[in-house]
Amino acid sequence: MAKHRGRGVATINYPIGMNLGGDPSQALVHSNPTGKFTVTLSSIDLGQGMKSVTRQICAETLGVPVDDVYVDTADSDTGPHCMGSFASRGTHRVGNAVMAAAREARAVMMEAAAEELEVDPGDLETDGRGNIQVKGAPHRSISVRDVAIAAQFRQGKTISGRGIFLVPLSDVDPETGEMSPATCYAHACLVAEVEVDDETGEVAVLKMTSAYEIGRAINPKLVEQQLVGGSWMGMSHALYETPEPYYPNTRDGPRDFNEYLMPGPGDICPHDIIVLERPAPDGPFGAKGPGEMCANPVLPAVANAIYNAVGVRIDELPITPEKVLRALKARGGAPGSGRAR
Amino acid sequence: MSVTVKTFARLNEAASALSSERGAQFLGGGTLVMRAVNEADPSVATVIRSTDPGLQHLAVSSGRVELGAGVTMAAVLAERELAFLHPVARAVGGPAIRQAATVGGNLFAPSPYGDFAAALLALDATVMLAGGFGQRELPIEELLHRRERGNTLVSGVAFKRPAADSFRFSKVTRVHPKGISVLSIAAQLPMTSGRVAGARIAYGAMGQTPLRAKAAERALEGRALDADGIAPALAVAADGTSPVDDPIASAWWRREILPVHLRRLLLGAAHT
Amino acid sequence: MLEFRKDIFADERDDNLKEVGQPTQRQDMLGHVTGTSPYYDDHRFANLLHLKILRSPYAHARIRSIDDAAAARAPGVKRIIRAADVPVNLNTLLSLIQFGKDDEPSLASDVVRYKGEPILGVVATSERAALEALALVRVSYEQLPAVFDVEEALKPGAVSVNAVYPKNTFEYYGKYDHQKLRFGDVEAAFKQADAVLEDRYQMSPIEHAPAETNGSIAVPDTNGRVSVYTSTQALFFSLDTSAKINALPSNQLHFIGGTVGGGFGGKVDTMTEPLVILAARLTGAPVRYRFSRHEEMQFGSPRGAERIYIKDGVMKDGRIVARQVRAYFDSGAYTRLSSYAVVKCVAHIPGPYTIPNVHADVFCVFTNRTPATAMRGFGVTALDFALECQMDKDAVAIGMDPLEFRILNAYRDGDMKAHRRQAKNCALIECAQVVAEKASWPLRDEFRRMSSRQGGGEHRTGAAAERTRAPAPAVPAATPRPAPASPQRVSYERPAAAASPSAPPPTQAPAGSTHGAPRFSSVFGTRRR
Amino acid sequence: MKTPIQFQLNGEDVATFAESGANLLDVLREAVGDLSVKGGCWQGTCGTCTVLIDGAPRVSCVTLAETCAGKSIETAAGLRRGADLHPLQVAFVERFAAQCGYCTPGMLMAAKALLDRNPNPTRADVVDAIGGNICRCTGYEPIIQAVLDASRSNERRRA
Repeated sequence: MAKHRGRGVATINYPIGMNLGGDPSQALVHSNPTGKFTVTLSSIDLGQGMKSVTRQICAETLGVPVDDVYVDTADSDTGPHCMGSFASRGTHRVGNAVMAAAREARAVMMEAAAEELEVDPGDLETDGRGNIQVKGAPHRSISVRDVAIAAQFRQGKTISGRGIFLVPLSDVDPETGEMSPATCYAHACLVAEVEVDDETGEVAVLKMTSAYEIGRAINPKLVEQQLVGGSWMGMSHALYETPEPYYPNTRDGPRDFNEYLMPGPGDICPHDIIVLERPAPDGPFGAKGPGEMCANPVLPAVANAIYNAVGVRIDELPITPEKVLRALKARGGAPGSGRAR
Repeated sequence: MSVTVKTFARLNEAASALSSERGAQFLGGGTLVMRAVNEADPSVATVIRSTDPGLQHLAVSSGRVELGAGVTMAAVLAERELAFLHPVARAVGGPAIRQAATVGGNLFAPSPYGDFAAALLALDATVMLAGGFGQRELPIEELLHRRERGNTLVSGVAFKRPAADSFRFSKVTRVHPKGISVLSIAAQLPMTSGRVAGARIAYGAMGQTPLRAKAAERALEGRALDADGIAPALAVAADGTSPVDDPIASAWWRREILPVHLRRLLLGAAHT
Repeated sequence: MLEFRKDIFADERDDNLKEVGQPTQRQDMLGHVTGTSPYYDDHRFANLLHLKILRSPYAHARIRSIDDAAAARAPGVKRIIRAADVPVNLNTLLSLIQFGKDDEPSLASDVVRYKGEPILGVVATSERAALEALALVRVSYEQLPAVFDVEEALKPGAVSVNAVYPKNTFEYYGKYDHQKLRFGDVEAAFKQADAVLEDRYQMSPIEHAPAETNGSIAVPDTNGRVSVYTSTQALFFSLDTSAKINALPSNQLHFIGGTVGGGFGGKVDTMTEPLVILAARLTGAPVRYRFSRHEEMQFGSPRGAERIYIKDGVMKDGRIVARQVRAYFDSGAYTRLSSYAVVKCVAHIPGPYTIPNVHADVFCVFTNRTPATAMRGFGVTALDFALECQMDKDAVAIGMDPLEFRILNAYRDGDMKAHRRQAKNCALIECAQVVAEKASWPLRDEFRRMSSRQGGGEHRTGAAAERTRAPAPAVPAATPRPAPASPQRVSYERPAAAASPSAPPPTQAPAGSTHGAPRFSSVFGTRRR
Repeated sequence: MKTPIQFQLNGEDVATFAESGANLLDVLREAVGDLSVKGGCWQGTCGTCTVLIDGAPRVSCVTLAETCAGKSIETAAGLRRGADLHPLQVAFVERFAAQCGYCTPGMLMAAKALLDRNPNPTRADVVDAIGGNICRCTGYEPIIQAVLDASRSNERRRA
């Protein structure tokens, strides 16, 4: 038996938000009478962290601690319209809408504070710890709590804001395909190292090294969740998954998790990830969206690594051991060893 | 209507109920029958179960092993004397499934399930049947041959304890640690003066039921377990098998890799 | 496991932030680890009824007759739901943004077009009672020939899958059977290329397999409204689709969701809400419609299969001078979102590279299989697989390191893309450089020095400058540089001779193009150029 | 036909009625109201509904409810001691070992079954212990790390 190692690489980019735009999201932000804020959305958190990312964006924009913000998602009676959680649009589209709403709320908050401190709103700043102070004179400050009480009970102001973010819809030229698909793109490069068993066609992914450029990591732990989980899904797409194992023939479709193949906890590999941040001009604090693109570079990187290991090209997904073995037999076995790289 | 569940203190009562009731199924660990019940499978109108302590019977002597049909994979793993079967029991599902999956149930698990049954086939197990008219025994081959006919209630299995290090098992899966079989191979390889004497080799997922590799057994007789010695056996490894395409693997791939994994098993490079 | 390279692009960032950039704990984590996060099925209602669906056993058949009398009399059955009960029994998801024609019934009445297509529903006091009643329904089918291969489906005389699109292709701009991309002149460039490589790529369908299957619960509310607890990924998408199919004003529906057990694109299609709302209104009781795992795997829409042909023209010096793509999206029996994926795919061609001549034709094709939908990386995942495998083959063909080959062709700020917009905010090269460093993948100095910024650094300056005279599809010239010593390394000189005299593409869309996109904008008003 | 059934749930006596042939998952959720147990397949193939019965991990969707009469059942709802999180819950939080959170209760119970039996597991032990539990979000690594962390915190407490 011979096992061959090889490395493969892929570089990709990914458009943020619905192609062509035209996918709005709205947000509402308001303070309760004691200076704690609620963000109201109809957006969905399906694990990607919508609630957490918008919470941090709102806190940063308002200038208050993240603990003073709570995000309420997905009630159509209270949350304003959002196109939905797909197309890596959550952080960029919803984040921008929340930012706009938070800016509007912050303006009212600063006015109310200015009235209490008898200064011009322009002379005030937030300290991020729940206080508003005069620039250069931090001893002249008032807590957000007292501002909210004053606004509600004395000034009759509502510390609240509305926000919408819309990338206007692009036209498409039917003859040339001229269009504006997206306003920003995330980027990635991934190197996969595999081991191929030339007697069975079985492929093991031994290591992944990647870099993802995502504009701005609003929360590095949530970014890590997406990139680690997403690269696992990429490995799964590359080597295991399909509900139609004999496509285009529809027979023998899996009906359960024993028959639908995905890598188990015993099939995963170490993965070194580097994150780059080149802020998107129209992203919230420059953020793009890591959610969808992270699986994409794994598929071709694994395919190219298999070629590097045993010299066969598998151009059909998933790259099952059967396909590898058939290709190896067709070319009369694997070369001596994987090309050094 | 909801299914009827009938519980019997004694297995032979359960056996007669099983043979008399229409659409009755015996509940082992539940991994097969409860799934069918959840899916409202019309072939399961009545679920028969028994609290007979004999189902949990587990006896290991120097010469003989007896396992009640209700003994779970977890129970096998908990028995140090059955270390040679641990790789087999561990190959059945995750820990939670092993707590449920039984020796008896595995005998009826449709391909590609039934890795433990393949091991029992290699061990030349005798199957005890419970019936209204008391116990009957039959060779495991016979049970596997007629199991589709249903209404058979197994009370337990017994087999000669294999000589030390003479039993080997290998399961090929796509998913680790828990995956169902591409194929599995169980082999009992008694050696006399460095030569194989009376090998029994069984495959899982290479046919409708676990089956013997009779050609390979014959080819191994009197041979040493080295590259040259096993070559004739590998050449006929797939004889008599009838693997099918399923969501896990194609018949072609199963046939292609069977000799490879048989070689690795015979040369001692088994992986489970 | 995760490291940041804050030094790169630092000059473009203000890192003086308090909350953004912090590894703050997820707001929902406590709920997750205590098992108290409220998924749609964690809401409890007295006397909950259960909806189960009869599905077609055939990929293509005419329904002769349906006899559900026995099912209606079965124990626990409260209501049979037939196609005739569905107020608006034809819809397409993107009708919300006026893209495409209504082509999919909620319940099939005359013809079934894929194995598993819903035909009839049973509402009963338990899931089991509903399933047992379904087993009593007798349907008489006349089996019809079916087509499963995208290219077979496009041949003359092929079986017609979907009556709304009889030619088996989605209709773009009211007249085209596919989406085009035309930039420069690929044929001229192929003639001059040192190497031309063509290959075929195929991705099978992929199931989202979320831990929680699709489902929803509809509860008749006071004052005639219906509250819907749902696993949807797009609350208003599902609300408006359900309102349309049930012919209800949207404010009669109250959708509650937002905590979902995984989606990955598989919970956008609104597969359960319209019928569960109908069931609740017809019975006046709360009703749950929860996909079984088997339904989720085989009959809930997957990421559709794609077949992609790529033809590349490459110069010995490493430049890709032409890329032609022909791709077929297997939409299954109905459109759902594949029509949109096709446009997104075209927008992604030729990948993150600057290629002066690009030509693409991408088809959304109907076949007799489960309708496809969006999934993580939608419209791009399979294309990236094909493009990046092709890039590897190109590099091998001209004896160049595959990573250096990518860096050389990578798009830089200011480059003109095939869809006629200037590239900006690029970072592909930097990603490649840091990975090469981390994985000890040897890169020569000039490639380590290259940059995504305007000009792209080093010898790309001339190239990028040339390119920015938009639109300039002709192969750009580069500042000549001496060939490196290494024999198997190729020269990066760009002889002017390599410039292809291809016709510049129009900078504007034909005046008054009044199809397709305008239909979008009639809803959304403003348009971008 | 409903049959009465009694068992202990997270230390409390529970008496309820189970539909004949009902699985434990449906009884816990629909009859008893313990919603911390999630259902993923009702086929015994995803491990999402894992609970402990007399200390052993079981897939509740293929466990006949009436076989649990008189037994002691543990679910994720019982992990917490008052306001204090179980060391496994703490470790899952610290490792960000949940995204959609749907498989998390089952993962926690599969992991608890391991640590109760083997306080100092190897990585391979952890991989085997969660081998029957499908997670579609995390790629498993954070979960494996969390379980290993929890075992170390066990050690700390014993020390």
